[in-house]
Amino acid sequence: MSVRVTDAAFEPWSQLAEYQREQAGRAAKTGATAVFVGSMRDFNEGDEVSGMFLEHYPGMTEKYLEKISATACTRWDLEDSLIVHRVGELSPGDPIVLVAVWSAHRKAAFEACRWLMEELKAKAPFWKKEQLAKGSRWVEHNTPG
Amino acid sequence: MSVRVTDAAFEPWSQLAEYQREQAGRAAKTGATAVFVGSMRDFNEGDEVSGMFLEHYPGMTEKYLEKISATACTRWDLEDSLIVHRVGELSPGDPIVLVAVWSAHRKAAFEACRWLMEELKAKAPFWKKEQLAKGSRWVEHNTPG
Amino acid sequence: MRVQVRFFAALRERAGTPALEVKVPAGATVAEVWSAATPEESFADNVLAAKNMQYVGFDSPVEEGDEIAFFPPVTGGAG
Amino acid sequence: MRVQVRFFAALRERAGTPALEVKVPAGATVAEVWSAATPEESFADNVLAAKNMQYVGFDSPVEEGDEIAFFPPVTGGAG
Repeated sequence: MSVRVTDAAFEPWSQLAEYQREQAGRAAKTGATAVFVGSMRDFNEGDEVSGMFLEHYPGMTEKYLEKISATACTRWDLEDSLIVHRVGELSPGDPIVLVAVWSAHRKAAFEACRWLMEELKAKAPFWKKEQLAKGSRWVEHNTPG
Repeated sequence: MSVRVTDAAFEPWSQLAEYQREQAGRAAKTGATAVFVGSMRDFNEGDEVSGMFLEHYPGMTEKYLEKISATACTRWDLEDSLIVHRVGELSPGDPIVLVAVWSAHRKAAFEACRWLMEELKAKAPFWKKEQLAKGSRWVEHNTPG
Repeated sequence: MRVQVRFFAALRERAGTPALEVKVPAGATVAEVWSAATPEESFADNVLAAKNMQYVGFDSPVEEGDEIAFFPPVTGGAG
Repeated sequence: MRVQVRFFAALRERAGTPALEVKVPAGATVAEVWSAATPEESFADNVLAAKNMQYVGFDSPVEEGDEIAFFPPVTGGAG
């Protein structure tokens, strides 16, 4: 179970390859891996977005993500989970969030991955500020899942 | 929309990285990517499994996977999908199946990815033969999702 | 008329061959192709059929040159 | 007693500072910390609060040395 908040750009697929290498030997027990990657779009609410600043609450953010990861492990029979979330200055197309869940069975993997994303979006302390052609604006609410 | 049936071992994360590179420019429109990877376990129905042979129906298998990919695109608002399925001789831990779906929104991506996996397991013409300590056996049914 | 028959997985092993050609009367169904192709197997329990690579029922009519495949329940994917 | 106050995102910009210390009477609640920290803002509509990095309601009691954070609805993730 791992949680990472990073201000460096990350490539989700190489993160996953690397994480699985560290967990070598688990693959043959796992069977099912469900992954979600959310990336920065270049549009929002009808406007072109040229850049983004992502703020977080160092300490609370990690604690919250660890809490939901632990809760997912009690609600589903999971082998492991990984959450990576970007902060700082982003460009369109940059990956923002990666949620990966490993389980023996696909039902648990799918459900836990989706649940983690919804919990993350609902309450994890992150805030987005979008850069538009005419100045910047804080995003006021998340889209429902 | 791409479907690949391969008798060569594949690494799902590098397949995804490569596929996304080919589709460069789409990232900033996409927002949400949902992925499922299913790997060969070293146990099934209480027995240790040391190897597996995966048979398919060349032609029909690809047609069926293309059909469900096209159906997913009509049922959900998707940007793209990728299905990779291994055939031939496998070892425990080997990835068997990769299903990836790209969409502007996570709900569509999650739902379509899960639906594709269920349709694949229910009707795509693949058959598994497991190698056990005492001989081999055809797997008779898939686990429900 | 002649139709091409294919077997997969456990059915291929039971039939002893991956493919054969059978002769059936005009207007025959998939069920009659099954009987012609597997004279020793009276029942087709738990057998799926495809005609020209599309799933069909055993009551589906068959035409000259069709490829009729018989196979057990599928077990692809993982997880 | 003294408590540490932190602001994030739009609230940090409105407050003009990411953090400050306020004095509140013993037995004070998060709501009283809010009033002491933001004398010009009468309402806390659409403001979330955390005490020592856990979400709390505005009626939650506060103790000496607590870290009380105020922030707008969160907008993390993507998709």
